Amino acid sequence: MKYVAGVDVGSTQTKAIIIDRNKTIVGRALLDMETSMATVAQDAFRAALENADITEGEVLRIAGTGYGRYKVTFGHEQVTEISCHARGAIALFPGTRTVIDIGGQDTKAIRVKPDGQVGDFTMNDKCAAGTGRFLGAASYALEMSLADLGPLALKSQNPVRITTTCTVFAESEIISHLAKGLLPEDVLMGVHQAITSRCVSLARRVGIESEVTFTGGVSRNVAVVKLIEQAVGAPINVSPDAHFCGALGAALFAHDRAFGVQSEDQAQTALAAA
Amino acid sequence: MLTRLAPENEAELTDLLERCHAAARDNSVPGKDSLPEGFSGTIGHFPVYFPEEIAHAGGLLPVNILGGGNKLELKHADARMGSFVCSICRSTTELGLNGTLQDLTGFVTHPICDAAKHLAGIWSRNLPEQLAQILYLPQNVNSRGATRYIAAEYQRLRADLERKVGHVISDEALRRSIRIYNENRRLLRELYAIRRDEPWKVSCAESYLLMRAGTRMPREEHNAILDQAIDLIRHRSLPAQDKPRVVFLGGFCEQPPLEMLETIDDACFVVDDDLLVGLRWFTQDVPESGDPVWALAESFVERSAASPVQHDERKTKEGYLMEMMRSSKADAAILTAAKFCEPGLDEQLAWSKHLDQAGIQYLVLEFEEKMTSFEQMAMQVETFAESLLFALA
Amino acid sequence: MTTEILEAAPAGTVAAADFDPRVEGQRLIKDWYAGLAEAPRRGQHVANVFVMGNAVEILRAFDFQLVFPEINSLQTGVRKASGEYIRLSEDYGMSPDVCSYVKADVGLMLKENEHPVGRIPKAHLAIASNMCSTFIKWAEIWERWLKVPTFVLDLPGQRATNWRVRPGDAQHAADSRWVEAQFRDLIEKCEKITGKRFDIDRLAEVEERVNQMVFHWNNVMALNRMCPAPYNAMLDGLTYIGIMNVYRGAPEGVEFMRRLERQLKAKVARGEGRVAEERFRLLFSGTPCYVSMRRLVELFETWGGVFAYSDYLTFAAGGMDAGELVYDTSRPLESLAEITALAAQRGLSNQFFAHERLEQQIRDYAVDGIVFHGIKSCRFVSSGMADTRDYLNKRLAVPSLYIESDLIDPRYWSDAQIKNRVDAFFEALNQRGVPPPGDRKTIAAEAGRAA
Amino acid sequence: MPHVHVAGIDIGSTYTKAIALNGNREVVGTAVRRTGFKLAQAAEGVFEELLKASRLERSVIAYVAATGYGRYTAPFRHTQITELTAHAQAAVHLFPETRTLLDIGGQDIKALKIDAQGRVKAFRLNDKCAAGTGAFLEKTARYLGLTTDDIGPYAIRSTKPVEVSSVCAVFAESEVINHLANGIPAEDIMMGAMVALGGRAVQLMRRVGLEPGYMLAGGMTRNAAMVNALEDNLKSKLKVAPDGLGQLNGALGAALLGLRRVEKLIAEGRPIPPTAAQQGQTDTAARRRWSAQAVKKRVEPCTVTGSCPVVIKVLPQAVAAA
Ligand SMILES: Nc1ncnc2c1ncn2[C@@H]1O[C@H](COP(=O)(O)OP(=O)(O)O)[C@@H](O)[C@H]1O
Ligand SMILES: Nc1ncnc2c1ncn2[C@@H]1O[C@H](COP(=O)(O)OP(=O)(O)O)[C@@H](O)[C@H]1O
Ligand code: SF4
Ligand code: SF4
Ligand code: SF4
Repeated sequence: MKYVAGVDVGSTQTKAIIIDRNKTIVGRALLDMETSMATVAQDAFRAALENADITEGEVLRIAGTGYGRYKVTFGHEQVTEISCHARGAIALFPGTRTVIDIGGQDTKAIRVKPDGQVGDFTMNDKCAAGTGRFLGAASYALEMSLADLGPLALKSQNPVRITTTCTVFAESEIISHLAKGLLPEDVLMGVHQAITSRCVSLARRVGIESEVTFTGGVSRNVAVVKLIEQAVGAPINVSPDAHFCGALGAALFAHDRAFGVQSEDQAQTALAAA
Repeated sequence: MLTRLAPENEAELTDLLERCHAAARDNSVPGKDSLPEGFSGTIGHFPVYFPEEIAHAGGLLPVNILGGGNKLELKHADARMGSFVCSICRSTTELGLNGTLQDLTGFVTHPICDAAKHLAGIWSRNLPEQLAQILYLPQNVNSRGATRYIAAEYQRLRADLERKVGHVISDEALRRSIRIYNENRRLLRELYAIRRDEPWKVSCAESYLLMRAGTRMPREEHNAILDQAIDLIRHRSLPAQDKPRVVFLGGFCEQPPLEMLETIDDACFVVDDDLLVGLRWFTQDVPESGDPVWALAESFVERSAASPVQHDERKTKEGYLMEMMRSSKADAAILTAAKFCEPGLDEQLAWSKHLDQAGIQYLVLEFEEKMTSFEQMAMQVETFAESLLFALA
Repeated sequence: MTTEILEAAPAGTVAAADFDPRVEGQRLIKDWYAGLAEAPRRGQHVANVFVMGNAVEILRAFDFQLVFPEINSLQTGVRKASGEYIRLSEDYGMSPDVCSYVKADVGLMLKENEHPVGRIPKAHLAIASNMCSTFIKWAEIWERWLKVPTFVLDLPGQRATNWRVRPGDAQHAADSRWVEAQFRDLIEKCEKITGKRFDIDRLAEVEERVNQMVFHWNNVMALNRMCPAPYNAMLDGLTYIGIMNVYRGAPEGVEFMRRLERQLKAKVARGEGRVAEERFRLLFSGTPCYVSMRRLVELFETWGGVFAYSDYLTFAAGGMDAGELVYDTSRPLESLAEITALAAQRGLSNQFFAHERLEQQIRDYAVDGIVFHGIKSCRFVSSGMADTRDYLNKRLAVPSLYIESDLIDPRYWSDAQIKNRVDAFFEALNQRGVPPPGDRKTIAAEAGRAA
Repeated sequence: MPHVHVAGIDIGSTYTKAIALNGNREVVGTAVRRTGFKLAQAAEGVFEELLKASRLERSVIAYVAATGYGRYTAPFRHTQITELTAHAQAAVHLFPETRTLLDIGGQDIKALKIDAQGRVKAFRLNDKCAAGTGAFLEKTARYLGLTTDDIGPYAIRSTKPVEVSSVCAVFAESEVINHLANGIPAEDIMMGAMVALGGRAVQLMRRVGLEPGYMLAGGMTRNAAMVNALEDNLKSKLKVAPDGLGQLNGALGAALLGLRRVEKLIAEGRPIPPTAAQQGQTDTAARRRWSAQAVKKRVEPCTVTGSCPVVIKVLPQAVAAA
């Protein structure tokens, strides 16, 4: 069996995914950003090989994406994360019309046309306000793990309003609210609301159309998912593989090159079978 | 007529202010069934100046659209305007898109700056059912043809409004409106005289609320409120505190949050300002006889206040700032500008350079209508007051 | 007279090497700056004017040496010196949020008029129109600081959507009267400053040259409707528009445009395009980022994308391009007022028709995509852009890209981010595929013929 | 009046500092601690530490002046002043020729122009963006695995500072990673971050006007490399208070002003006023705050009905999928 791989070198985490000819995911890997971008891409790819239990020689093509896509020196092609997230999202949810991706440093909204092409997209600019890092700051200030933030926030009855726009200052605003004796869950919910409102307003720039698929690391946060649903007024799609969506999209582009273009319907059945 | 109540009645003043505050907080405009007696619709207009008399005479309630304040969350406007546009333009767009201003009959801007000018086009693209217009008040009032040109522009507006309401706006009606507005301007001058002479009796925030109420109600009603409030304020017995006297400039278009005015009130006496300067645009009465449109046009050229968005060779930036400081006997100035407000920021620099030369102390602040945190600002204002008084020892 | 030069020029084919518009354009700009530095020595009067909505014709009739502060500022950007000028002005106290052209100019004043291309003379008169409100604030700085007498030219724009001012209607007549009244004031002011009498025949002469120049300019723009496009509207076009502005009403300008048109015609006849393989025709909306324009165009051209048109080419000349704007030299002043009033309304003076204009241009130039370039510090061009884009997105099937940077402030250019967006844009364009080249040629040719 | 003691407490966003002076304006003790979550607690804690360090009884301290971002939170204060006024006072006390003062703290930079009496003539604060603050350095350091105390000694080894051009503290982090990936030594990156920060700080100083007589105050004085970077950029020497007093500058200024007040009160034979806590902290509520009542509903709904007017199409399968 021959395989293809996608490696998404993000600003905070590096994701690698391996799929087979039927577009079934056979291996995944997720690594925190280490100091060297070049080796983290390698390491993630190796880890994914291990996870899939295959050898490097069996992988026909590798596509790099993400902020550090040019650091995937062993890759055969580089595709921007915008195209990859769109591609991955459609593969996971064929009805996708809007993709929202919140990563560590950037937030993107992509409008997908009914035929699966990227219609329009926007990204945050020059300021990291409202990105995953905002949550990182919260977890640091509250001394909690990222995974616990969402569930705790959902307990909030009376969210406070976080007004700081700066990711770095958010930390001290959180602290000052806590110092006033406000409940951690209320403060946290405020943080989540701040992120959500910023990313939804970004998404409105491209025009939100249902279905909405949420990808990127922050999609693992239940509170953000819930808040986006409220803002959009409809349920949104979140796959357990949402964090790998960019890598998956890259792998699918590699697949096109390696095996020729197939219809996405076929791909979908293959994925569903996985 | 109103019966005058006991002057020492602070509670009554509080009630009045409460009413004004409620009006100021309300971003929506009255719909068809809640219009005040005698009005058949509303005309929204953007700061700074608009000849409200013309709309008023036609039975259209003039409403000054002053942005959304710091409680409004922008959900749609950010998608329509870049991040580098001032807050009032963005929040006004939001109010249009989210339906708060759907009951407006028309919306008129004036090309005070490029952002405001373009707002009209954005408005008409998104709210095609409203009468969206730009009133081209000239930037060159020093040219001989200016009065004639303004009069023609006003006639055009008058005709457009006549078409909208379905009846003519008579000269008589216009003159009546001018009289009411003259009275309003007189009362506001009186309020400012108290600020100047006995600043401890009325704070800048209170005066602002009283004034702002007029942007959402018929001037007849506003006149009654002002009349009563001024009387009550005169008889207030509050002690004079030891605070520096300052003028506050830069609030001519985007509205500083109330919290900001209160923060300044805490540390200083604001003896004059350019808040809502459009309501006080004429420094003297508009002639109540003769051709009313000409009277308004001529007053614009000959009897108007100054602002950063008006170029007039006769009124230099430093000239009107110094005149304001002189007439209010101010010790210092607080020079503000809204973030991303090109005219305001440019004027602020000119003012501050002049005050440097004149050796007068000033404080530079930048604000946004949507700001919610005032700690840093309080620190700056306190420092400023401390440095002026140096009364710590 | 210029018309004679035109007619006397030999007909026939033009070799590519005959005339290099880029080299020639650069030479003309250099000459012009050399002329500026010389002005005080020649005892010439100097006037500062903006490129949109000015009264260049009147000033030329008075023999003013023209200074275009906007062009000075953009030249600091082109020469990669803008950062220093901007920093100087910010140190002086200017806010980071104001127009960077103004800041570069304040920097220039702080450096005692020492510009990378030479010394800029002090003006005896400044004309600021209200086309961009910042012009007035900018002129006020000279007024205060250098005591330059300032004339504000008020040009009313379109009043509302449902009603477009047309030549000869009542509103246009009223506006023209107002503009004319101001011109008469201006003439008086010029007479006082220069000590010369106004000569109406000189004005007619200048207008005649402008007519010629605009005629060729319209043809030059129309030639880019051809597929492949003979020039890149956002790189080559910038040189052309520079000449359009600086040499408006001067014989050199007419000559440049005439030769440019002939040369581009020949290029079209040979089927030569700006890039080897033109894959995507694009429209650029907004002002260029002068510090990195070459880089930006490179990013597009590596994907085979060429800017066939840019609305900058229209509004940067103050709307002077529209075909029917021909001065009637038998009534020079009236006609000048009429056309100035009309041009002001064409040149993006407000947003009422921005989307209609773009729709038309998309059709005319058969473009595959639009690139909107939002400028951080220029609200004149940028504040309605996002909404226009939103409006067009909902109605047309033309993909668009929105990028943000600045005119000349290098701090706002982030290469990695822009590249990311441009790449993603082309990935999407590639995905949707391009119409076969044959089809595109006919579409473009038809549109071209209409011109 | 050598028996009189006063204290100045500077409750900053990052560190809380305290200083005790005797009647001869001599420092008898200092204390510094992280501010952390609770401002009032930090103030109380630092005061305890101060008493311990200066071996004084609480009752001996006649007057406490609070300053800094949390100046209103210390219940035992007799008065509060802003940190700008305090810094300016201390600056002319330490170096009478100081005219331009720079304070780089954890969350902001302040540039002040002061006169010979220590009066603030003009000042500028940086934008509400972390890119120009001590936090920027701490973030960078955190990424390089350094502690705050290491920053200075580490960076001073740098020979070729690398350019850090990001305007954002967060994006600067990825720039740091990038540089590391390209094999650039950590000290050059750290120094690069300082050069970037120094540039912003000097720009702020220029905006109040560069009048010679420069001084640096705030936590950044503990960072020798940063002082070098600033001096390079300014092309001039910067005065820095000796013995780690730089970070205590604000507290010192507050204490000096407090002492001045006490002297005046004693000279006039007036009693020392009660502390804020004793007064019940209700001194500022003389006038009604109109803005306060509107805060009840924090976020107003989009429309009058509370629904979103921009309707999106909900396709049937979207609901099914969920
Ligand atoms: N278990 C988790 N729960 C919630 N959020 C998470 C979790 N893991 C990661 N994240 C968030 O995801 C972000 C990283 O997302 P990612 O898409 O990998 O970004 P990038 O591509 O920029 O590296 C982190 O900043 C973090 O906030
Ligand atoms: N030992 C140290 N070495 C280097 N830098 C330090 C040291 N201690 C503090 N700092 C710097 O000083 C900053 C805090 O300064 P400070 O003036 O106390 O801030 P604030 O008054 O805002 O709390 C920190 O962000 C840190 O960058
Ligand atoms: S605040 Fe300034 S920029 Fe904004 S609309 Fe008003 S004048 Fe224009
Ligand atoms: S704001 Fe824009 S149009 Fe106006 S002067 Fe500046 S760059 Fe030119
Ligand atoms: S505000 Fe904060 S997140 Fe935004 S650019 Fe500045 S440092 Fe970065």
